[in-house]
Amino acid sequence: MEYTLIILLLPAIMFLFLGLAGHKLKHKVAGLFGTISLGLVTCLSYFTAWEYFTSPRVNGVFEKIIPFNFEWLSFSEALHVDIGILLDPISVMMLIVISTVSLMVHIYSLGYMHGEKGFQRYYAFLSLFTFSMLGLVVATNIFQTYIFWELVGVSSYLLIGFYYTKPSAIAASKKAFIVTRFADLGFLIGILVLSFYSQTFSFVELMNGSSDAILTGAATQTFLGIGVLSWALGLMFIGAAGKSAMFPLHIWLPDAMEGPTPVSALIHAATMVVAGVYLVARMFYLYIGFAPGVLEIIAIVGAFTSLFSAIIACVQTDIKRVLAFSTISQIGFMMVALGVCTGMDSHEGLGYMASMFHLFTHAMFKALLFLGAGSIIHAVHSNEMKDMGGLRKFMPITHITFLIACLAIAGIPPFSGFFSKDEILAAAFKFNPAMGWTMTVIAGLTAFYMFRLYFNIFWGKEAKHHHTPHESPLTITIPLIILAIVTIFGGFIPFGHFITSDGLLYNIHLDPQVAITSVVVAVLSIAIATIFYKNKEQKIPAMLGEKLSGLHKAATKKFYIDEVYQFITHRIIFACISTPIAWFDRHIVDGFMNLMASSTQSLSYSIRKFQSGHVQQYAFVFLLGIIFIIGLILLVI
Amino acid sequence: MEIQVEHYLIISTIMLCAGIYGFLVRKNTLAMLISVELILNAADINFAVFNKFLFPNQLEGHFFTLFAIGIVAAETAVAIAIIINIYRNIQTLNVDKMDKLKH
Amino acid sequence: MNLLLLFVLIPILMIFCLWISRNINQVRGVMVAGSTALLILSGVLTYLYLGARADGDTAEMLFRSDWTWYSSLNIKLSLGVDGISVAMLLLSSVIVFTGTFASWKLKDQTKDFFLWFCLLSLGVFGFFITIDLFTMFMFYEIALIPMYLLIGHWGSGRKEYSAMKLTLMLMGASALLLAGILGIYFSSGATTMNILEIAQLHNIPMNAQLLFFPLTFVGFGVLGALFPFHTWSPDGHASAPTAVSMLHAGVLMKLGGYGCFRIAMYLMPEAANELGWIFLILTTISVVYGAYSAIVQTDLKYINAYSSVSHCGLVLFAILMTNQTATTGAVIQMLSHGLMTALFFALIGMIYGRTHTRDIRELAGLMKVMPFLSVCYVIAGLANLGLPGFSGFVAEMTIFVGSFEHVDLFHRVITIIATSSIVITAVYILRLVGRSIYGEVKNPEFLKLKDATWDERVSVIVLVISIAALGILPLWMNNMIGDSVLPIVNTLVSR
Amino acid sequence: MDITFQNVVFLIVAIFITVFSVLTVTTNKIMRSATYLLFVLFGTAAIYFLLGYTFLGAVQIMVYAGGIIILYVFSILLTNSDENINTGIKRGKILPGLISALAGAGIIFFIIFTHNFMPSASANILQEVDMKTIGFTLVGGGKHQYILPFEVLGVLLLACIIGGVLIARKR
Repeated sequence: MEYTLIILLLPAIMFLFLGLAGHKLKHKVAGLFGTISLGLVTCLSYFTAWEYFTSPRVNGVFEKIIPFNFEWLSFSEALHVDIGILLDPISVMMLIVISTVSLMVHIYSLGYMHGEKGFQRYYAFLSLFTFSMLGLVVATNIFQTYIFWELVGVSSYLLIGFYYTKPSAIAASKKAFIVTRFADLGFLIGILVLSFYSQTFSFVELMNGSSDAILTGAATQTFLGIGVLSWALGLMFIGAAGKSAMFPLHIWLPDAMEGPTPVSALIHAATMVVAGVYLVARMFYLYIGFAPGVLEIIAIVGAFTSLFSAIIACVQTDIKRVLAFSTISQIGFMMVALGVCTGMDSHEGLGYMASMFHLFTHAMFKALLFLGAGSIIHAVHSNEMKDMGGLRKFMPITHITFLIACLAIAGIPPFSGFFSKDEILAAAFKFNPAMGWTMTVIAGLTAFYMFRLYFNIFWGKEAKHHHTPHESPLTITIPLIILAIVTIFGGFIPFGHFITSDGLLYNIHLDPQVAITSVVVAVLSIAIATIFYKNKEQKIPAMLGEKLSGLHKAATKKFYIDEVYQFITHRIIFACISTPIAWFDRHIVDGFMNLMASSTQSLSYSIRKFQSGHVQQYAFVFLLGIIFIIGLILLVI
Repeated sequence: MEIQVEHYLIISTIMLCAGIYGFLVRKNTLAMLISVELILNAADINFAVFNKFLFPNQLEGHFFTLFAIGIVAAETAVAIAIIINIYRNIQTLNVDKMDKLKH
Repeated sequence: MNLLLLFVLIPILMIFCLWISRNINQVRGVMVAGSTALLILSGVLTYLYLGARADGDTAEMLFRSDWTWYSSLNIKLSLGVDGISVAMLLLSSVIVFTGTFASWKLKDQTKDFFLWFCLLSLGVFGFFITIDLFTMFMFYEIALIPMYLLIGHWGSGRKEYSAMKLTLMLMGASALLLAGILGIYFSSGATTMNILEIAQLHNIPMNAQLLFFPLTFVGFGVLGALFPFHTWSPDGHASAPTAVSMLHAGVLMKLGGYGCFRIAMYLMPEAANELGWIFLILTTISVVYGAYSAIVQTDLKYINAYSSVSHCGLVLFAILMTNQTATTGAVIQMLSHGLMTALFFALIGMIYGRTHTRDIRELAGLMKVMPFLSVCYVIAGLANLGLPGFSGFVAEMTIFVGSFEHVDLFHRVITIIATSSIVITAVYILRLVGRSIYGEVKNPEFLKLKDATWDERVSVIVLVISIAALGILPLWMNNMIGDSVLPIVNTLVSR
Repeated sequence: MDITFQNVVFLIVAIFITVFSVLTVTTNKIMRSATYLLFVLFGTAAIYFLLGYTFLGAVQIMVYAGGIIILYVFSILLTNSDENINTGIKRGKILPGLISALAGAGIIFFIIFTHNFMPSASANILQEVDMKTIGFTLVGGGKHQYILPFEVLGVLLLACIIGGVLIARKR
């Protein structure tokens, strides 16, 4: 399956081509170049998936295939960084997700970004992102993951800051990069610690049991009372949390909505932000085997983040931000699913499958939601709910597809979200009923805020528009329709046949109790949302907002997390560390050097006084000298 | 008691020290030069005295004094020329103010 | 005739040709011809070196030859290179080449400028090709003197102050160095100044080592911006003209790391092991401290200078780790930092030449007016913060992985502290890029400015390509350096 | 000390020289200073006469008293200004001057009185040196003869004259 190399190389070449020669091309040509090459990549990805999943299982599991691998950099005999392609069920699944969403976004952008300055640059960056994301998921070793991890970070930075003259976009891009970079530091240290003990970067060597002996030995060693492997994996989770916007590193994601909407759909909803989940899934074997404690932390962080951002999502008015918080919440679901696993086999590791399943369906319906939101923004030129309302008449296709996505995320059967979410809830209940109920409540909240969004956009009071909103062009609606279809039918994919924690075949069966509970909760939430927001006058929410003004205000301000960060970075790091250090450097260290110079100088000045130019003084000193010497001679003799 | 070497030497020493004192304390350059004459004279006397008392059959001290007088004349001529020149330029003979070269 | 001798002869020839050249075109012609010749020469050298290694020549130094030039002390012009020197020569010739183009438009006494510039490069090249302590020291001094004139005359801002400060501090360092070198020479009982032979002899007594190792290390460390002797660097770089900043930060600062490794640690391994931890702490401070200082600077050159302190600190940090991986990383970091910082200074010089300010509070929206320079600036920034695909990533990762492989917990803990600098680096780079490159143009004067001219493009593109090449295909360089650091590291580990 | 003519003359000359030496350097008026110097020079000539070096005394009077003092007087008059005429002595300088002068005197006196001079037996103070001897010695080319220093002195004087003229002439 060497052709998979093309999947990786094509976007890279396209990036270089569009980046270097793009400004000489016409907009349309550049866009078509990008889209066609990505179409090719998508076809190859599907072909790969087909070939991979139809190949015979060995011992009941799909084999890990490394069709291509070369040594890129060598640190020592054991530690060398390879760049290669590792095909296993989750990476193949990710190939499909990435290429599909990316293709949709490429097509969509042809219409959405039409006439923008820097159109070629946009496509170049998209190609760069696609390349890095693909490189990330097919990584054969953890260091390759890290390399592409950084690259997706930078492509995200570049794309968020696409409108580089807009101060908010600049700030957002900077924030996104720095927060994730901070998290990456954790990831890097995690890699260092892990590789120090395991003496290998390779996933295959880490996972196939050959390193177990070493790792078991390492697991007994502790640092500050915690096992070194728990440190390593915990630090890696910090990296994952940064990319996947887990609390408290989530602050960059809502701001990242400053980028073009298709970018938000691709990077900040469907692919890059789930890289953290992917990473944990990738290292799942190690988490389960050597650091189950870390998994519990992951579950708790995931659940908290999920709840937290769901609450915030209920009060935001910028539609993209609502979606952003919803994304954070959904990623929280995936993290919870991974965290609640207690073993490798299909039942204890149900969450693993559920998480990957949800990753897949979520990528589709969230991309759909974002692209739909983009279509709406394209029509009304605003992100704010108050500028919308009653759009269902003007934008039927957008309306229907958006509704489908809302139903999916709310967990209404038979849409895809229902199935994946149900598996997660089942896993959570199995782990701990409290966790299960929490997640169910969050699922209800999800349904509520999504329908709040939906009603505010498409129903309710019509806002005054400069010109009548109209349905978007075909380049925009076609991706919407395609994604809607996937969203409708995606749930029926027998996911357990492809991906499970132990690789063995597993038939998904719905737990009726969990399913009914979640559907009931979802329907109730939708009903509440309908009552609240469908009418033109939204009296109840206004009243509730007044009653709970404290909570409401805190939620609107995103619980002041941004302010805390602002305080830490500006007041503490800038004002209390950097400025004093810079001052210290200029005045103490440099001052010391200057002091040495100036004291030498003043010493010279004081010595220079002897050379006063006054003859009499010289004569006096001279005489004294002679008298002294003669006196000395006389004394000696 | 005969007049001995020492007596002459006492005179020349007093002269020398007066010259030294004058050289160190006078402000006027010419006055300093005059003090220098005293010093040189003291030396001259010593030459003559040593020659006379210690080596009466030779004339080294005598001639040394002779040449010294000649050289002093030359020195004085040049020094005065310089001093006058300085005076023309800075309108003073105060030695404390002659420190332009320092800067 | 030794091929290496050409590295000294070509600059001498260039100086002579510059001296007799009559107008600016001849000067430029000489410079381009000479620097291109040097670039080609270093390429050829690399090729021959790799060829010889591939043929199984395992001598520590290749292309050896000796000429005695001061027989009573047995001082020789001993030539010889290993992978580290070859890498450094490659770096130097790239920077001399690009520096020539970066100062293409220099108006003021062009001929004299390039004369001194050639003398500077003569010193640098000479330092890297020789392995005789005294001759190395001599070339080091040759490289220092022109620096004073170049900064003092062609600089900007507080140039006299900076030139004086830089020269005095480096001269002070070289005094320590001279003491150290003489100490090595006399206490080793050798009758030669040849590094290899002294290392072979290895009989410097421990108490002498404990005295002379700090002298030598600090002597070179000042040049490598070791905390707290780094303060010449911000002032010096800020005032120096473009090409000089490039050559200075790009190459001359590498002399420090190179010397620390090749002379101080190689010849006095016991003391290096004994006292290493002190310097390790100092370098860790350099790394973190430089990065933090850079956050609040407002002058582009100061930001870059502090960033250099941080990155050069990493070089010294890594060589003190005394293992092959980290040391290889240190050498790659030297290369990488040399190229990146040269690129930075070149771009800053070009931007300053147009806007006449380096204050990031006044610059804004440069992307609109000079897209080429701005894009390259962003690339340089991303390379600096260690983006994969550029050399900085390779270097830093090699250093971190190597350092973390150290068995001692102390070393691993300070590695983690040093690692944190990559976040801070991101902060100041992005702050800088966000403020000055992105955004709307604030000053209407800037709208009239033109983008880069062809000569500037040559300089910038060559550097960007070098950085990317090293970042994308690092393995050959990694192997070349890794083989060469091995003998030295073995000396350090076994003793 | 016996009161011989010699001794009396010597005593007078000694007191004369001592007094005027001191006066030369202590008087405030430069003109007086020059005059006192003249007296000192005369005293010195008298010493030469006492020693029997009459030629030397004559030269002393001619060159010093006749030539150099005149030079001084002229230059004093040339540089005539209030500040220069009344060149007071700076207070701060007196102490170092006195110290070094007295210390010097102390040391010299110490040496004079502790050193045992051994006057030659054939020393006869009254014996004059005749002019013929002086003339032959001065321009003779043999041993203990001084033609060469004489010529050199001549050249030196020439150089000084030229130099003096060059320096002092108005530009």
